[in-house]
Amino acid sequence: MTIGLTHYLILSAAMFACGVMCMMLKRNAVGVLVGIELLLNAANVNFVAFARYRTGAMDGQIAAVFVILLAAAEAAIAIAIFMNFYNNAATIDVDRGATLRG
Amino acid sequence: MFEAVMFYLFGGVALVSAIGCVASSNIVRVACWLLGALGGVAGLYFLNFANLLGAIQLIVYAGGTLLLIIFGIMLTSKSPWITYNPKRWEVVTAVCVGAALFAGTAIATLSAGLKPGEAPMTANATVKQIGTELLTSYLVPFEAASVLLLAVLIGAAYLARAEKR
Amino acid sequence: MSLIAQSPLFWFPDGTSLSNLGPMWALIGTMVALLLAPLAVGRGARTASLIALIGAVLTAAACFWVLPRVGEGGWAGMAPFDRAPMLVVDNFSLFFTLLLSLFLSAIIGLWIFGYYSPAPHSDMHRNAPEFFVLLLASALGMVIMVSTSHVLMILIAVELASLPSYALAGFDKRRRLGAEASLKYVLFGGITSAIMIYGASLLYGIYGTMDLAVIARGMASPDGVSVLSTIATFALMVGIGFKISAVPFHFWCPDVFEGAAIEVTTWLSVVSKAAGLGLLVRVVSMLAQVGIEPGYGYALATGIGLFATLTCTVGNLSAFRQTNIKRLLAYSSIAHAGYMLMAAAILVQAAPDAAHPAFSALAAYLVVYLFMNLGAFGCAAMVYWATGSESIEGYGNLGRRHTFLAIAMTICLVSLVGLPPLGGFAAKYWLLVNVWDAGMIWLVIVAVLNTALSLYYYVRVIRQMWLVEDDSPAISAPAGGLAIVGLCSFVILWTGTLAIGTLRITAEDATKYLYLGGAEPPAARTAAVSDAPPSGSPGGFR
Amino acid sequence: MTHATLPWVERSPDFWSRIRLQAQALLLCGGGAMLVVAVFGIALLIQGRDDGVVFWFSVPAPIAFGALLPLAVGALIAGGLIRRGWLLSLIVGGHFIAAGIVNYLILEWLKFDAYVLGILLLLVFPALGCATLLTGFLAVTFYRVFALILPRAAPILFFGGVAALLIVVPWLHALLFEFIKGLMQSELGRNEAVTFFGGGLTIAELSSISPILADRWRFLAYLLWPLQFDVVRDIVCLGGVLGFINVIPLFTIWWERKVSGRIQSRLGPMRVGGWHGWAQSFADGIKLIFKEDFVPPQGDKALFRLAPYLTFVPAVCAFIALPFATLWAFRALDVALVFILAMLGIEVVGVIIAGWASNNKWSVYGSMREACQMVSYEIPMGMALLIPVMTAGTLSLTTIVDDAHFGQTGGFWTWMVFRNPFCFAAALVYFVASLASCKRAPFDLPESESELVAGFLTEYSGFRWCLFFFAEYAAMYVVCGLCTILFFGGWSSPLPAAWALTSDSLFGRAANGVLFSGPLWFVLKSGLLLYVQIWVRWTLPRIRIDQVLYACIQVMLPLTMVLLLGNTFWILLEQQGWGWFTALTGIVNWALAAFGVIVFVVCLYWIIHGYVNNRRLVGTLAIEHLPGA
Repeated sequence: MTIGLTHYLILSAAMFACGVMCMMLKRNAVGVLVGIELLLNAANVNFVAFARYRTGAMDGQIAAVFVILLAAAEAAIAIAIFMNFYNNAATIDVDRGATLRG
Repeated sequence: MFEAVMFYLFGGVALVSAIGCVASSNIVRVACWLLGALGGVAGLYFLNFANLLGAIQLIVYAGGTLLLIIFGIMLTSKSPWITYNPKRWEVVTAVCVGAALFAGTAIATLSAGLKPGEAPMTANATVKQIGTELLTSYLVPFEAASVLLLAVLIGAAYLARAEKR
Repeated sequence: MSLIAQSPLFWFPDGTSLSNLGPMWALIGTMVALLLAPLAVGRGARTASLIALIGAVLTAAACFWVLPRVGEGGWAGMAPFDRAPMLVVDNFSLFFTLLLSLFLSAIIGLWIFGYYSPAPHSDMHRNAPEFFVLLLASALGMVIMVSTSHVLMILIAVELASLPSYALAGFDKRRRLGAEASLKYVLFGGITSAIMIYGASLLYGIYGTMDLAVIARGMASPDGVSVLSTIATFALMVGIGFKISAVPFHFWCPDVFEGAAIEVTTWLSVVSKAAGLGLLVRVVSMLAQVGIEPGYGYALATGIGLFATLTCTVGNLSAFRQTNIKRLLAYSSIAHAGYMLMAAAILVQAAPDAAHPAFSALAAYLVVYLFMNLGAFGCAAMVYWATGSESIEGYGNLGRRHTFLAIAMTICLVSLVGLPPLGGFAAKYWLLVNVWDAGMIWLVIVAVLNTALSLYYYVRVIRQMWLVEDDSPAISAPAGGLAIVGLCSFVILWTGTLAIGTLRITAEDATKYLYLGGAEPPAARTAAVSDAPPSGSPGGFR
Repeated sequence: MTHATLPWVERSPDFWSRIRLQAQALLLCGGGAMLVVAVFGIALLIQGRDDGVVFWFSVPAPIAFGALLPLAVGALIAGGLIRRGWLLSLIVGGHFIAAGIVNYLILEWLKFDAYVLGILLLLVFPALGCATLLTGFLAVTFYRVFALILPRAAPILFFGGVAALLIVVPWLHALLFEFIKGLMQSELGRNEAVTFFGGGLTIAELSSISPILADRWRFLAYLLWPLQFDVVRDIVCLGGVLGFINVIPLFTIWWERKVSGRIQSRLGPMRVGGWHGWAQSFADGIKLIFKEDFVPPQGDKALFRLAPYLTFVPAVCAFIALPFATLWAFRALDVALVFILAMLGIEVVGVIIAGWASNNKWSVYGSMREACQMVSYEIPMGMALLIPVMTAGTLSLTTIVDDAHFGQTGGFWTWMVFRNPFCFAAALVYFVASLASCKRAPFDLPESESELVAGFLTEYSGFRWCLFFFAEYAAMYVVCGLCTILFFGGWSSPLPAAWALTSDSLFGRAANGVLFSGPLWFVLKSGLLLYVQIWVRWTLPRIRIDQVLYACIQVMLPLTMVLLLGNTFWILLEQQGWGWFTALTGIVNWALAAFGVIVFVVCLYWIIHGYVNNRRLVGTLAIEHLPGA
């Protein structure tokens, strides 16, 4: 019953797979963004678990702090862009964004 | 023992919520499931001696980013039900890809045989330690991140600002 | 300063380190000036563009100022105490920074000429301070990309380069195409950077550090490479592949190029690739320098070679049926990314010493590519300002309507094909010779075949300009813009003929001393380090 | 509403007296039976141990009874003597069987002493049951007397009980848990974990510490034994937290209605419960629970049901990290402040989801406003809180109050709010921002009744509506508590802790706990701030949403930035240890403290003056003959 590094890595792999599936199955741009957030969380679980079990140093936690920051920044700009697109096209269905082709 | 219980609890919450994100077709529910996933992961941080990180996850991710996402959903939907039911072949493809990714990463992880390090962390990372690291070893990324935030602030504010037409 | 120094928990970089980051300070200072200027003198577009231009020129000047401080064979970094350097300033990074800042000045010049052209003003002109802040922020991100060897810094730099670019792509809020371009850009970018971050987390776990030099040493050690570390490396490469729009991470590229304003397109077409390649070269050469296991090295080289093949072939084939000049140039830039990736492929098998000729070949190629693309996009921009059209049809009989523009465009396009006696040929030839020497003959064959393929669609544009009858009226172009494209054409001609030697020497100089993590810090730095207390010492802060 | 829906209205007095007789009989019989069992238990206690008897009584007997009961009832039904009761007998029998199995597990698995278990089963529980049932019998018999006494005694009992709880529970906590913790750290507790939950003390070891525990009173050891587990402590504390969260809204809502009534020259609730309508909130709660449980048919039903919990649970979680006194915290996290802010932030998600799931235009408007307002005001709020954190150098809420060097225990002039001008300004900024973050007036845009028909609450009714209010008042208390801890000295009294009695006797410690620090002070100060929130709500008009956002982004945000910078430089100068600056700090400190005292005294004077001279309500609407007026 001892919880080790592997448990966390398997969990993070599962969350990673969920994030990828989420991105594949959603047509709403926000859904894709949620998939990205899941991926980043999976990465953060990795960082924290490695920091605890393997390096024993603070690096992993700090990297996770930065990843959270990057995620927030990315979400902010993405939501702004979605709103901009919505103002122009009245939808954020990714498939409708097909004016640009070729 | 306690740790195992808590791991399965928080990990289970995170995983079930992640699967919920994938499975629900309504985008608002997806956002709600994301809240569960974020909370579960925050719990895992608390379990892994990363108290400050867990609190940051809750305040920035769950309290800020998620709110932004919900806000975005509300502002970009004219009708309240923005649902999408994927077609069957899409579901099959996605599940196959997901399963392959999971299996691949998991097998690679298991076969890599990562051993615990010589000095695993045994105590909570205090706020002071993390602050010290941020202002010494990680000063440069810290400052670069501040520039990033400034740029994002300006970009997002500009794009989202209502234009007087 | 003395107040801060009294607290042992603070690390404050010494003056040498700080001044070595001159170009970055110039960029950040310009951003701040741009943000503060509206408070003092109002949101004038002219003021903003002037400030931005001065900032870009200052950045370039700062590169020359820092260059002698780095010194022979040295590097300078931002390394607190005894930790790995977060930022590395060496000849290589200064060379890229210089390229970037020159290009930045040219883009700002293009913006200014667009502002004074008869074409109607867009959001980009009305909101100049925001536009330039975003442009400079993405430039700063790219500068950091080429001057770091730390995984965390790479992540932040890639995001810093990308996020403002997403906003720039959709900067014109009333154009649906721009909005759509930025939507696609942000989604692709978000996905690839998330995968990259996941890969970074795995790399950190496997090798216990985020310093690339140590990771490379770890990979070189026995049993250092596992399936997991391969996955992690690949995931990290996904993010870089996105920046250089390597196939299959290129989907954003044509759409964004078409949807964004032409100044932004020009910016993204060159610097995004240049910075990505600079980063890739640094990563790959670090692996190469510590003597990676031959089998793995061979596999990695073949893998990158395959990506290069795929990239240039897909790019060229897709360019065939394009009717929009920006889209055509987008696919052309994908194809060129493929050629440049070949240099990265041979670097894996490079000699342990850093001064591999592939570095200089790549650097020379980038210089020439910068001028070719700037010239081609500049011509396209001027045609767009005059006619409001971006389609190839609009180039009918350009030779009569504006002879100088048509000549410049022809030179740039021929150089993009890679025909003698132009710079494009010289650079490509040199690159392919190196690939041949490294024994990857199949890559040379691929490159030559692709050059032949690409001839078709470039010639289509040239034919449209010179051979197609069109009675559209003559067009006018701003003199400054013409000066820029004229300069570009001249440089292309010059580097292809008289200045081949100069190009080569410059490129070799630029890449002679590359920080690979093995070198000791210069004496000045070591002295500064010894003064500072060690990290984590019990602090007296409150 | 017709009489048909209220059947009891038509019952005759005869019927009610019959019911009363039956109840009396049932209660008396039950109580008597329990009494007999308890007497049997006493006999067992006096007679000495007999494991066999206890075992037979606690394991086979209940199981056999549980198995036989349904059979017997079945036989009676088959014989036609009774018609119903089959299901009931199954349930009751199942309970008996389960009780037998649990007893067996307690005896075998936890290795409990059969004798002690017997005392528990045969003496303690029956005695408790007997007392309850006989009290019930007395209540039913003498209900006229109780009806006279209860309304007058109840408020005193209620508030006195709460106050007593706040003194007694910390004491019990300190005495029992600290005692056990001491044992755990001594030689005695250095064992391997003895059970699933950890813990290092066995019954035998516990019994060995005192001759009293070793012999006849050994069951005391069994009562002490569970206290060594963190889980038990957590459950006790969680019970306390939940109880407190239940009490806060009940009390505050009543208080708010009284205050608003007085401010508007009326009386507020006066009838329910007798004394100034003190039980009005209870009555409202009961009413709400029985209201129709409405879910909008076009809305997202699952999210509609989920939203109140998404709001309520974070508000409860905030109490996890909120300390009431030095040792009186559920978890003394080192990142308590960030955690509490995070919980206040997550609470908003529930509100937004509520507005969304209601499928109502006004609700969505309300939740959008909430999102805007929260996201904006979190920034000045967090930055204002950073100022005391910087001054103290820690995020841990207990350390901020209790630290020997920079804590706030040295009298009211050492409270953070009086430290320097920046802290003083930060306290004001924080208070305003906290009003906004709790969506309290004048920032109650999300639920503005006049324009949005209660905003996100429009579609809610009954228990779910109730939960939102619990969450809101809990959040109000949390922000006031944070303000108290960070700016107003937390649980320390205005007197310096150095003046505390040095005696270590029980009396001395009790006096110190009440006079110089303790949860009572904390609750008092937070309650005072809560009163200010209510006062502000009924004084200021609601402002527009654009004014709300303007105030945040263009006024408060720059202001907090200036304060943050100023405070930084103040601290840096303080660290230099220059004489003139120390003197300046002292002067500023005393000036601010004097100002605070003057404000407090003036307010007090106003209150007393108003109470003495202006007791009667004024104007044509005043009704002077109502009780309490």
